Amino acid sequence: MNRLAVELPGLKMKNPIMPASGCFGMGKEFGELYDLNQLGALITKAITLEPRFGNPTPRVAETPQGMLNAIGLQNKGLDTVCAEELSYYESFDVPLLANIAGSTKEEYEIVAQILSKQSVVSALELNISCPNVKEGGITFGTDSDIVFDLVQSVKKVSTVPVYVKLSPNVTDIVEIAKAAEAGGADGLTLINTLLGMRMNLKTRKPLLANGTGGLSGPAVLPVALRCVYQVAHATSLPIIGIGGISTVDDVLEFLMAGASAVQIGTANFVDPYVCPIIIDQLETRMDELNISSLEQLTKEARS
Amino acid sequence: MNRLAVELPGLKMKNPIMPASGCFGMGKEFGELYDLNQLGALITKAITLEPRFGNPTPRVAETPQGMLNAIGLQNKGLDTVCAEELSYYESFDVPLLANIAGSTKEEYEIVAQILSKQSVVSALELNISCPNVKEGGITFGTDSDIVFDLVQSVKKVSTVPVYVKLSPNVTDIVEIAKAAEAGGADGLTLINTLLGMRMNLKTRKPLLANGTGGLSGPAVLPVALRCVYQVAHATSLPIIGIGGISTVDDVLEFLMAGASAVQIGTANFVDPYVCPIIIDQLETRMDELNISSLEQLTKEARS
Amino acid sequence: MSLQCLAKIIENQEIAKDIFQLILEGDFVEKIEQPGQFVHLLIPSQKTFLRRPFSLASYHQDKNQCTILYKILGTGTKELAQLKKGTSISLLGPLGNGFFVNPLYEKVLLIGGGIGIPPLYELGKEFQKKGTEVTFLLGYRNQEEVFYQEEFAKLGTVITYTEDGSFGHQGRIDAAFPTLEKDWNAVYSCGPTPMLKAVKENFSNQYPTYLSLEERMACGFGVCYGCVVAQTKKKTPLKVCQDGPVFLATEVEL
Amino acid sequence: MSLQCLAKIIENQEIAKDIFQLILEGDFVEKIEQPGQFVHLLIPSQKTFLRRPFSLASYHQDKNQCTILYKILGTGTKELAQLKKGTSISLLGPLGNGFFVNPLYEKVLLIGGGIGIPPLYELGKEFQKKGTEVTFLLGYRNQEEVFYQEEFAKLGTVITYTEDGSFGHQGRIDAAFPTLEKDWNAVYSCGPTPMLKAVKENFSNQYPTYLSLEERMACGFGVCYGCVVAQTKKKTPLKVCQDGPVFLATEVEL
Ligand SMILES: Cc1cc2nc3c(=O)[nH]c(=O)nc-3n(C[C@H](O)[C@H](O)[C@H](O)COP(=O)(O)OP(=O)(O)OC[C@H]3O[C@@H](n4cnc5c(N)ncnc54)[C@H](O)[C@@H]3O)c2cc1C
Ligand SMILES: Cc1cc2nc3c(=O)[nH]c(=O)nc-3n(C[C@H](O)[C@H](O)[C@H](O)COP(=O)(O)OP(=O)(O)OC[C@H]3O[C@@H](n4cnc5c(N)ncnc54)[C@H](O)[C@@H]3O)c2cc1C
Ligand SMILES: Cc1cc2nc3c(=O)[nH]c(=O)nc-3n(C[C@H](O)[C@H](O)[C@H](O)COP(=O)(O)O)c2cc1C
Ligand SMILES: Cc1cc2nc3c(=O)[nH]c(=O)nc-3n(C[C@H](O)[C@H](O)[C@H](O)COP(=O)(O)O)c2cc1C
Ligand code: FES
Ligand code: FES
Repeated sequence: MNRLAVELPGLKMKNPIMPASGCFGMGKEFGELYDLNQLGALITKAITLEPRFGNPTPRVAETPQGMLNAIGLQNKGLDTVCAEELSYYESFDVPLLANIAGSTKEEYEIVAQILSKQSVVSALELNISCPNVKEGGITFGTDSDIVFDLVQSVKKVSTVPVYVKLSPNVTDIVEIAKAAEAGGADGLTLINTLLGMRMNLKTRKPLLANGTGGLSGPAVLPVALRCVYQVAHATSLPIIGIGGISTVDDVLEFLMAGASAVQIGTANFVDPYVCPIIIDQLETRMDELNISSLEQLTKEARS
Repeated sequence: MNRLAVELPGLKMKNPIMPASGCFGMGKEFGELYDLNQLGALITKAITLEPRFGNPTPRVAETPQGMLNAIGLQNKGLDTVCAEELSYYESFDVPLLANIAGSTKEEYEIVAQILSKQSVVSALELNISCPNVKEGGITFGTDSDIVFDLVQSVKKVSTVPVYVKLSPNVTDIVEIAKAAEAGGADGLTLINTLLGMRMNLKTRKPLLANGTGGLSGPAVLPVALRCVYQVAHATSLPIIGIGGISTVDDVLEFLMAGASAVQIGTANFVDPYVCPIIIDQLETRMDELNISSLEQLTKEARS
Repeated sequence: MSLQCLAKIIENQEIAKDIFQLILEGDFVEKIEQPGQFVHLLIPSQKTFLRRPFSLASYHQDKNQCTILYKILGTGTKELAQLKKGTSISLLGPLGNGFFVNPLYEKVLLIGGGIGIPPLYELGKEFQKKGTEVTFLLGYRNQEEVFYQEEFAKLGTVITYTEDGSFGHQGRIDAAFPTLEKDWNAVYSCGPTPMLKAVKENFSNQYPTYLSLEERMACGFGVCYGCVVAQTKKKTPLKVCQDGPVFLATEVEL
Repeated sequence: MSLQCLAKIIENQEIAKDIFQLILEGDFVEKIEQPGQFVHLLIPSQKTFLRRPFSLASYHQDKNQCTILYKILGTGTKELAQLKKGTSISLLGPLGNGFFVNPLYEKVLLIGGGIGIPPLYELGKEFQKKGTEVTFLLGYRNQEEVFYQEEFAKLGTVITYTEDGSFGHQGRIDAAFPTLEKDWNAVYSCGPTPMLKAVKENFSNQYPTYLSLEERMACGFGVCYGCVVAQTKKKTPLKVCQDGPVFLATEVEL
């Protein structure tokens, strides 16, 4: 028996570690650094219907144990991604989560419909929580009626399981999670970035060209854990935990809070090998903490 | 002319630095370390009508560049505070902000009424954003109708200016800020702590006895700056900025985002002398950045 | 004089499994008043943020030096163990109220468990100076973690227990309670809370019993209200860092 | 071979006001292919989080060493300047696509401003090895910040400007443009964006003109999309860290 294996809708993972969308490009750069077959699952950068340039630079800024980004969903658009980028993932024997975004419900529907037909795509992750675009993005993710409606619509046209990625920038994340559950979501990913800002001391204006940006990295870990814990105790959907993970202990904290698997984002920028390193350390740490299996750990946390 | 001086309703400050409520006890311990007359203003720990024991321990936990606390408003109650603690502040020639909390509107009103009559109290700070108490606290601060009503009621009975301290744990902080403004607030303090959690790897349960706690320290600085900036551009109330400040540059970032003064909390636990050190460094740093006066800096930021 | 200073690391060495002896030098040593006081160290690492509290195991005011014994338990202590001799570390202290060394006492019992043992060393030294007869009852997990046996032996009678029996008597410390003499002037204890509870239960209605408590701390000097303990029959909690860490057992609820 | 390694600090010394020469040793040096590539350093400090990018000013593949010249501008560079010789630092690299040293070129112009000057040093060395005639046009803020004058003088003609005239000619670099010869095979430049704009405007329709760009970076190897620049007449942006940092001036919009 594989003590590290976890199974989520559409994602049969040999371990609970996958990269986070937007922090792993379209996989190729990491594929040159290590064998991606080591990972529990793979993920795409957000895909939108049309190509997007994204925001002007500066797009990134440093913060204490964290960073801000305002990339603004730069991507080549659905057609080019399908034609040029998805085939890369076929060489790996690992499930693939396709992260999708849009400015309108119709856009989400089209992208979901087409991507879910691609044989390499195991499941979709609806990004309704991007704080860096003027239309759609986070505004979809902060109103429970819109979330319910959007998830229901996307579910109708999708042939693979649908995960909904939630924003922590809300008064009550449980309410939003329940709306996604009611809409038919197969799982939840939480959290996306917190809305933040830095000022440029010389210009006295916001440092990012976009003004605000999304905060990620270790700084947000306690907020992410709280969101996972709250939602794990209020819904029965499987949860992919994310936010600030950079060590094997962080991973275990998320599973103890109720997550079934985790994503690692910003930590890849500090150490590109962080995912395989953590995977490598998992079993030893489980032994030290008397954890028999990870699926069992999540089950206990949610019982 | 004093380039550091700032004037806010009820608070004529020789510099913009004051400690944050709950991170400065009732002043005495710091008074033994340095002359409190150096500070721009003083502040009390939250005062409630009845004495409060607070939450069980562990009440604090460490996070990356931050900490969680779930003190739960421990204090001796209005009567004892007035009888035993307020007189200490009389020995200083510095304005005093009294931080008050309650479980019901009536409690806020009584505490506000009595405290605003104490000659040593220059202004009140309504804590409607404490995430660590079951009743009142944050639930008051996340609904704009309740905020409006509460502020209006407290204003009616207060004879000194009233600052409202807002929670960042909301979907739209501008909406809450506007409600406080409409209710008659004289100023805003933002932010209180973000709701967070840590797990105990050994017990597999939340580390804090209270489960969740409030996140503070450098980790939250970008969120706090964003809140200040958003509110500064949407209301005309003076803002006391707070959240993660630990250096002189952090202070200037808050003023550039639109704050008129700042509070320093968690940083006092790492370096108890942080406030006088920053005050000492302000003028040199202003020269380096060609800042003529701090009031001017805020004015530019909000114009 | 400032409560905060840079203390110089004179020695930082492993003396038993995961247990280190750290010798620090600085003017703060002058200000130490009692055994049982502690210092709050800022460990210079990207992985930690708050200070960490450690009891004084001994001090030499003529040399401006003090000794701390610590166990690697988590991130901060792991990073502390990396620090090299000669480097300096930010120290807040001395903090708290320690053990009162009553010169009238003739015979005292000092009970320590695990990494709660260190402050009893200086306490034993102070009592020895006063001519008091000292008995140490010390409990360790196992032989590998045993430390300072010789040092304690110089100060009085030492009775040692290990949980697995690999050194001294086998068992938890409370197994010894019925076997002890009964003529103590006072009992002093530091260690894990279950042990302190047993000590309180067994001794506090016969002898003045002093306990040194541990709580997770942020500030360490009484301003954050993080480290409280309930007072017997009173509503306001006490602060471990400022009112303690040493309390009369009958004064606090464990 | 891993893209990440520990590089040993052989030297870390101030060579002009706030400008440091850092010599690093490690196997990564073998993998360097072109002048203009950069490395991404993880500065071990509580005050920084992300890595910091620095161009290679020169490298000696026989010695496994390379040199970086950096200026103290903010928190990270201030902390970097504290690091002692003998310590190691986590390095990602070599990264990016640098300057192509065309062996057919007979005469090239290298224009550098401020802390953009360093990569032109190795570029000049490579051209010298090919027998190409090199002219350096270098701009500094003032005499205090002037560095590497002697080193550059060994490689070719050096024309120097300072903004305040305290060294060499007085003025900004573009003041020199009308006075220069006109028979370059190519022009290479690195420095602040306003300078690069002037270089592009003045030279790019006469000569192949290569610019090394700077952008705030997170990952440094093409996965975060943080460091983009717009492509001329194309919709998809280019990544400075992966597609550059060196671009043909006509290819990018500044
Ligand atoms: C008054 C006092 C005196 C102490 N004296 C000693 C001593 O002499 N020798 C020694 O080895 N230890 C002593 N301790 C315990 C020591 O402070 C902790 O072991 C240490 O803080 C653990 O830090 P860490 O980073 O390794 O652990 P982590 O678990 O990584 O620390 C995370 C956080 O939890 C806190 N924490 C974790 N365990 C404890 C604990 N048991 N008590 C208090 N806070 C804790 C840390 O301070 C930190 O804020 C004392 C504690 C107190 C309160
Ligand atoms: C490809 C490339 C090559 C470079 N080569 C050199 C070199 O050889 N010598 C040298 O001195 N500098 C070089 N720089 C600039 C150098 O990276 C910055 O000066 C440095 O990162 C500033 O860090 P700091 O912590 O001191 O400043 P801070 O302002 O405290 O840094 C905060 C954040 O802003 C980023 N940042 C700040 N200024 C810049 C800048 N000008 N460019 C990019 N990011 C910035 C930092 O990386 C960091 O993420 C290069 C930059 C790039 C992109
Ligand atoms: C540079 C960058 C780009 C991101 N792009 C996306 C994206 O395209 N889609 C998405 O759902 N989340 C995106 N995110 C959010 C991350 O997936 C993740 O939710 C967040 O960074 C928190 O995790 P971390 O702290 O491990 O980075 C991005 C984050 C960063 C830092
Ligand atoms: C231990 C602790 C106790 C606090 N108690 C109070 C309080 O009584 N009233 C209040 O309004 N805020 C309280 N706060 C919140 C702080 O005043 C402040 O809003 C928050 O910590 C963010 O600022 P910082 O990052 O500078 O600490 C407390 C914070 C901490 C860490
Ligand atoms: S640790 Fe802050 S009051 Fe004791
Ligand atoms: S810095 Fe990440 S893509 Fe260039």
